[in-house]
Amino acid sequence: MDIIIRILYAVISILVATVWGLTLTGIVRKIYARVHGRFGPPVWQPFLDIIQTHSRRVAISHGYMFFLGPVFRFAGGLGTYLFIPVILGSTVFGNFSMGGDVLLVMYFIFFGQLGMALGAGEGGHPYSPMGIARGLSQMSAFEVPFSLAIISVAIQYHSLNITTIVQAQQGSILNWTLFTNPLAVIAAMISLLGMNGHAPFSIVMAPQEIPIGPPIEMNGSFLGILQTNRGLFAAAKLILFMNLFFGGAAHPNILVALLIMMIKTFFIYMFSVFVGASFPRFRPEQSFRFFLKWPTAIGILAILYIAYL
Amino acid sequence: MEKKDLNEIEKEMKLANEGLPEKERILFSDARPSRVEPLNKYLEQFVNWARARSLWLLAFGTGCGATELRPLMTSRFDVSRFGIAGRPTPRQASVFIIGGYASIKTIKRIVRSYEQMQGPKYVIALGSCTINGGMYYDSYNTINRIDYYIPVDTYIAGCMPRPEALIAGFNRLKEKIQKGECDGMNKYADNFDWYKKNQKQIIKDWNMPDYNW
Amino acid sequence: MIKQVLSLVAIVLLAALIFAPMLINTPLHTSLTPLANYYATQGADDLGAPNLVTAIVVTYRGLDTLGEVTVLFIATAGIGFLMGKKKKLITPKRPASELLQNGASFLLPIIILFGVYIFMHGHLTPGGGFQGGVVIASGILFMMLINQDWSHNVFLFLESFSGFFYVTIGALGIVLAGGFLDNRILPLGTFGTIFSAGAIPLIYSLIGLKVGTELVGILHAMRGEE
Amino acid sequence: MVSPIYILILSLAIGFLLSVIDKTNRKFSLTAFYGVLTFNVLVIADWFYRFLFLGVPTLTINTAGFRAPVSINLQLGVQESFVLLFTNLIGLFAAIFLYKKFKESNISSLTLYLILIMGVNGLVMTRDLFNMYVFLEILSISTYSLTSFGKTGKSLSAGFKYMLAGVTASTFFLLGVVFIYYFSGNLNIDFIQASQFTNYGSIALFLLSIAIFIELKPFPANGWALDVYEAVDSGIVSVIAVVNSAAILFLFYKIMPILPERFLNVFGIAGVITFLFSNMLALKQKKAKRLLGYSSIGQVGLLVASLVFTANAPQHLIYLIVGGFFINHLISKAGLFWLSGIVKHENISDWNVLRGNRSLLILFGIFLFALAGIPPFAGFWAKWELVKLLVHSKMLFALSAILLGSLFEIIFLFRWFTLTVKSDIAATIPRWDASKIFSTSFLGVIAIFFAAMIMKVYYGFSLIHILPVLAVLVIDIIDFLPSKVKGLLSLLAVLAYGYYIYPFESNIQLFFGIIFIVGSAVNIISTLNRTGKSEGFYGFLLMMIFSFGNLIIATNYLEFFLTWEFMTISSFLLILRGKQAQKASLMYMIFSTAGAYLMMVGFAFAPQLMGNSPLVISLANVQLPLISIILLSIGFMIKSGSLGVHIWLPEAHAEAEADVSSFISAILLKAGVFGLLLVGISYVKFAPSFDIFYWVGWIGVLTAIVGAFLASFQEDAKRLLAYSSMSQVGYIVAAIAMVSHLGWVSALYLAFNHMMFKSALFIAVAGIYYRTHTRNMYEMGGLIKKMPLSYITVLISIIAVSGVPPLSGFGAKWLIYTAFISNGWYLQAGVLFFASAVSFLYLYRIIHSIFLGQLKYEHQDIKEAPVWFIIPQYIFLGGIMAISAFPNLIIKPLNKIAMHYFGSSIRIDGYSIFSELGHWDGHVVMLVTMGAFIVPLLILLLLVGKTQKVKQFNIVYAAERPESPQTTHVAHNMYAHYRKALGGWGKPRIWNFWHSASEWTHSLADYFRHIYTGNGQTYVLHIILYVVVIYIVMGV
Amino acid sequence: MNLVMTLGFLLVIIGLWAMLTQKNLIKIIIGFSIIDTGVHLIIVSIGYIKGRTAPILDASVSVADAANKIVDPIPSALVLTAIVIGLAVTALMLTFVIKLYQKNKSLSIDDYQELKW
Repeated sequence: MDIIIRILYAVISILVATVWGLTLTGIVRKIYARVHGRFGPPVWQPFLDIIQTHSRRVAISHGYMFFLGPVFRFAGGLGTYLFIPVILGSTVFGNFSMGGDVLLVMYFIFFGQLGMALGAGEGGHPYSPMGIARGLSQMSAFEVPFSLAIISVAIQYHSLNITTIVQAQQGSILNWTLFTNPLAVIAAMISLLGMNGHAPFSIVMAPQEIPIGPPIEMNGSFLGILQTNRGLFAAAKLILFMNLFFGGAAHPNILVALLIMMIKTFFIYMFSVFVGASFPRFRPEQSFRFFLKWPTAIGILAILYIAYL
Repeated sequence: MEKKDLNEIEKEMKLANEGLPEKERILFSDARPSRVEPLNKYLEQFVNWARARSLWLLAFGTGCGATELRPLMTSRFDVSRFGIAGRPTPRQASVFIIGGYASIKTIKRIVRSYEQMQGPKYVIALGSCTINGGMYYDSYNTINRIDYYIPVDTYIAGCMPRPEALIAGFNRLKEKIQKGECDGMNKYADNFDWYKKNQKQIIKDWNMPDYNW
Repeated sequence: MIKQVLSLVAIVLLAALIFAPMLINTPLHTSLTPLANYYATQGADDLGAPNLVTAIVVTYRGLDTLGEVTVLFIATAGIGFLMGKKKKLITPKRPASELLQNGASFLLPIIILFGVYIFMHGHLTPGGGFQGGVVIASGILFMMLINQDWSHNVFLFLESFSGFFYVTIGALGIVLAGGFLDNRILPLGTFGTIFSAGAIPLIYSLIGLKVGTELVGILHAMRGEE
Repeated sequence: MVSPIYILILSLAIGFLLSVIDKTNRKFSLTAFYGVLTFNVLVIADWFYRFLFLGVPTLTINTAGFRAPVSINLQLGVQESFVLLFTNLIGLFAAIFLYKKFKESNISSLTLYLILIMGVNGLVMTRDLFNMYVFLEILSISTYSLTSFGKTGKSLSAGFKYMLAGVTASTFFLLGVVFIYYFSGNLNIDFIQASQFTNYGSIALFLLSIAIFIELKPFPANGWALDVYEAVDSGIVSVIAVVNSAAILFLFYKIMPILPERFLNVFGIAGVITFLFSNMLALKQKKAKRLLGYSSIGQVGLLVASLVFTANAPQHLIYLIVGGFFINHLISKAGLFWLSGIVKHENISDWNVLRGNRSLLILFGIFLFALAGIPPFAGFWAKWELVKLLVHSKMLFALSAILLGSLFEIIFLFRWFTLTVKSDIAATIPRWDASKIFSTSFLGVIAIFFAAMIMKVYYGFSLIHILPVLAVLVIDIIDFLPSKVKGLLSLLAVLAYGYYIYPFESNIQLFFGIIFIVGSAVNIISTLNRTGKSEGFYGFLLMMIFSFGNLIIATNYLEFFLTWEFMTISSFLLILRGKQAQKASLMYMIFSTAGAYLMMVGFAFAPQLMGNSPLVISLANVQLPLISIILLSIGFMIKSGSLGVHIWLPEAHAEAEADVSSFISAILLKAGVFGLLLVGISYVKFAPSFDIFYWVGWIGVLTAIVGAFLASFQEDAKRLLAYSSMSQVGYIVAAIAMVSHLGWVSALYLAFNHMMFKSALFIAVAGIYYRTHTRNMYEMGGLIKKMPLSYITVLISIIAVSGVPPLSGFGAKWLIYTAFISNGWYLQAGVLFFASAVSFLYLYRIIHSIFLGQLKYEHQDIKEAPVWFIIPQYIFLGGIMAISAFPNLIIKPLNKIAMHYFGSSIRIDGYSIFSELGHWDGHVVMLVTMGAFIVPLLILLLLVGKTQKVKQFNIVYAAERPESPQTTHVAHNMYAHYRKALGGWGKPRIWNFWHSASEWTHSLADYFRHIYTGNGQTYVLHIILYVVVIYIVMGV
Repeated sequence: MNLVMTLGFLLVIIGLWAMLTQKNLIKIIIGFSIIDTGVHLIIVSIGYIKGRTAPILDASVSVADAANKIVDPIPSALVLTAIVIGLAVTALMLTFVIKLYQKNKSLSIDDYQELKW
């Protein structure tokens, strides 16, 4: 019984996150359009797109790994999300955070990447491995400042447990990691740019070079699943950042807490959107080098600052 | 007896792919496109509604035909407000715009791209050259009518048609989609042999499978 | 050039650092060493040979002498081995002069006789097997000069058997006397006479024969070949 | 009981008569000749037996019926008889070796040879200095003459140089003798004391000793000897190198008591220098006999040094060290020179003709290994004890020179070996000569006999430690069986062995026992795919596996080190079996040996162990000194392929046979880990003030990141996996270096995990290689359709490597990061994060390039890998899945093991594991992941509609079609952009470093060897200068 | 310091110089011969005691008086052996030179350097 309720809660939680994630995507597109001086598509356009892709009559499959790739990807997103407590103290949005700590979440992010890479790889299209090679390389690069920031945070709160970390940030806005450990946050936020894959780090999808990269062969429902995951995964990442650096979302009223979550994630996302809207794309090696230089240095400083000062 | 029949039927369902060298035949699928019936009525209406509001473009522009497509994306006309967005790959696109004359060389690419799109798929023939040959009607190396080779849903006439005309054309397409009238995919499958015959008449160096999945 | 300089340096250093101190720090002995003293006082009684050097050479340090003979022997063998078997000896363009021929024929017996004398009296007077052997060999050299062919086999047999008997006599020392090469297998006889000092005259004669034939062997081996 | 004086008498008598006897018939002279030589051996053997076993007192033989010093006396004791026994034996067998030549050549050669042997006997026995001179001259002159045995122009000029040098030396000798007489009034060394010499009088001793020393061919005054070795007939040169040298060496030994200590020390150091430089100069040598010449000279230098350095050691150690080196030199050098006579090719690369005869090849191996000091041959034990001795007497400079020299020796010997075994046969195979082979084989038997004697009698090793060698012998006997039978027998043998050693005294042994024995057993299954006979394979495989096992039950340093060396040599031979493995195996051997030497010194510094329990237990109570920790750590890290010394690793892994690589990577590397853990066990209680393990930890994490990057840039699947192993072992090393509870739990966890997934990966790649015959990944592609089972293996394995939940890899990652952060190694943790992110690059690369993408034309009809490859893969997969779903299966035991040394830092509650920082519940993760996987799958199945399966070329290709699979498959240089991004950091600096180190060493060797100008006069100059220099150094 | 020994050492040095600098093989051997002679002189000089006579017991040297009248007989015995050995070596060296000359038609030591390094 307990399990069924847990699953039910998880479903609710996932739905909320997915919807919010997709809506955020829609909002972002709208903002981009406004920056360009256009109207832009409606905010619900991502939902329409998902329905449209799912309603294709024929789907092309290159093999069972191609078939499973999107599933892996989505499972990665789901898993990542499910191990993050969304709202402090909430049973519904607590998810399965007893399964592990931030390390688990970090590695679950890889799960989807790897699955997608395999699925796309079986497509046999040359652009897929190119995109994946870029993506994995970039990931290895932005993972450095991010992990340094996480280590710094772990030192700071002497915990890797997300709930504990969120709890430690309660009380005042000044307790947020943003203010107590700004260097780590800076490093992490820069690596968030890479994670989100907006310009200048949009080398994976890079429409003009390797048209949308890995999922070039993806079509129909496969694409639909991937699109759904984009929403969920974006939400998961943002919630993770919110929890680690921006005090999490905690309020006795669950709706208020959700609202806090939405506002915070919105602004975190906006950061990468603003950067993305104002910069052109890096070349791959520029991107890797960038992450391995300044953000890494900041991350090291963050550790040194927290550990030894 | 029965078994043999089944085998024969299966063989008929396969494409011969005679244009390909022997060793390449195993690299291409030899399945024949088949008719896929729509979903039940209400479900189909719902998805058609969504399809109409989420048109993913695959633009095929030769000559001057595509020049008027660009402004569509800009802030002045901004087709994205209609849910229209470009897609870089035919796999994901649902609308195929063929702008400009189709030469004997490009018809091969047009056919291939069209066949690589996943149904339901819609075709817009843009400009006179595409529709009836236009000023190149008597050229030795252009084709006059695109709809001999692939099924076309909407024609946007003009030389060149203005963006406004294009938007009107899109609206027309949306209406047709919503009404469930755009069934080019099944039309192509039903008349596959006829289309193929026409295509092969034009394309002499046929080095691809009969149907490009 | 650099080699010359280095050679000079090496020799100067060697002379200055090693030879000079040795030269300066080894004044002449003023008395015999204990060992020499033993030989001087006991040698005559022990072995009955007036020539103490011979006593030392043949008996006290007989192993050295045997080795020395062996050295000469293997030198001969080595030279023979190196030069290889003679196919045909070279014939001089012109025969030896009459003076040489006659002189050689005349001197040969005398020289050999002299040689025999030297090694027979090795235990009494200066000289001995080696000296005698060399004298004999020089006689044979004369013969070679006048191109008088003797069968080399004679020398070969002589050499082999003299060596063999030398060793055998030495070995008899183990059985009959105190040890290997002990000369006292024969009675010591009267001090100072020719048949005295045990086996020393015998051994020295064998050495003389052996040395002589060995040197002849060397000469033979080095003769020109056609 | 024949007096040894009869050796001299008989030899001389027959020698004198030989030419006469020959006039009758050559047969008689030959009979007499061999009769005398045999007589010598028998007499000496009889005496040797008496001295050794009946305790007969030393025999003194007076000549001329007087006692010394009046007359010359000879002495035969146990040492003399030992030396003489072997010199006479070698003399006899060299004569047998030369039988054919003796039958045909001038009778003088027989005489000369006989007298030469007589001279050796006299030289060894005599106690009189002048008599020594005489015998030395007999020896020299007969040798000079015999150098021209081959009668080539070269041998003549070499002989002449030899003579020039010889007469120079004997002039000094003579001067020395007479001046000694001047000062001491005596010529008998028993009556001469060092005290009789005034300050200047010691010049006399100097002259005597330097003359003998020059006869021993010290560097650099030894050019003449090299020329002789090169030019002279192999049978004779073996006598020169072995018999002559032995006699002269003994001469040196005899005069040692009268030499002042400062002389001896200088001679010892000169010996060491000779050893070092001879071996170094030999590096550039291509001519076999000259190479052996360099080696001989070096060995004699080592012998002199060990004679000097062991002067104050206990008697039995002197016997072992000097005797060991002596025997070793004797047998191996004679054997190799004889082989050179059999092979008849000058260049070492032409020695591959030996492959035409299996037993000769084995002999060659025995001699080379013996020479290189590989166990179980005598040189190994001698070296071990010498190192211990030198360490205890604090002669570190000499020690390092000796070890460096030995390393050079290993390099050229094993280069030779690998060239012989591997290079293509170009030269024609000579006809084998029975008498030559007989002699040579005899030496091989002696070498083995001595090895057995030392192991069994001197050290008293139990059977289990000899088992690795026995395995080789047994498999060699049944080598005619088909390989499948041998494989099954081996599998049974390994299991039986595991059962035999099973009751371990500690859990950590059990843990490594599982890795070593069970891992090996499963890996053996993959070798069952071999067809034919696989001659020699299973012997060395068993040797390696038994060595693994013996490592964990070793109870003292020597057992451990012996086993370690067995492991090294067997793995070297296994690697060498690969088709192109010549360079790779050589590199492996060089690095391993360097590591082994460091370990040897490290063990020598370590305090003695008490009790009889395994090292794992007893080391816990031993305080290792810092130097010991450093050296041992480096030694073990070389074996585990740590950064800086890793360059052997990818080569060895890549070039080894497909089914060997998995052993090397999955299990052999763990031996290094095990070793490091041993050091760590002592470190726990007795951490030195300087925290060396902190830096080991840094090296570990840097290894992890560099390994990961290097792996990402490989085209060769096996090299990629090799670098991946390097990277993974870097994690393990770093975790061990933490010396904390969690660190060790994670290290062991990772070690176990790595054993399983790397075995599975290597075996999978082996299967693929078996089918595709290529290791280049870009030549594969799309194999998922053809080899789905292998694909699943690789997929699961790479997930396990990458640390993606829910598989076991994540457990390792979680443990290791938690350990690092709670241990305060923050930056190291950051580097590890980076490494683990980079690992995705190569993991994706291997799975994509091989299995995904475009299938090539030539692989269209390929089949799944053979079942023998599939079985072990799935056994390992089962293991991975088991510990993934139930991490407690492994975490709990490991926790217990680590708690043996530290307090526990984790709490296990049901399936949850809590550390002070965070928590992880493998079970929940597994369930959630399953759920998260199944739900989208169902959704997809529901929504996907009609799915059309298409083929590999049905891709959108910018409205074109792909040209060919080769051009469509993106695999070559996949991470070019990353390489570009790394810029200067991507340069192979370490490779360049070692490469230039090698180049420099060779260039230096080449530079130095130019002192041997070939001019006899210059050689004399060298000698004079050497005398002067030594004189100045000694400060006489 | 005595004259004979000085002479002996001088000869050794001269011979050595010849051995080290002369290119002609024969001359090198002559150099060796000179060294050898020098060494013999040194040996003899070691046994010499001023004012004494040869170690032969005859009318002038009685057995009882021998210890005070004769020079040291041992070096004399040694030098005998040394001379013979020197002779043997010289002969052998000359033979090598003959063979070398037969093979290469050269007497310069610089022409026999094909073995090196």
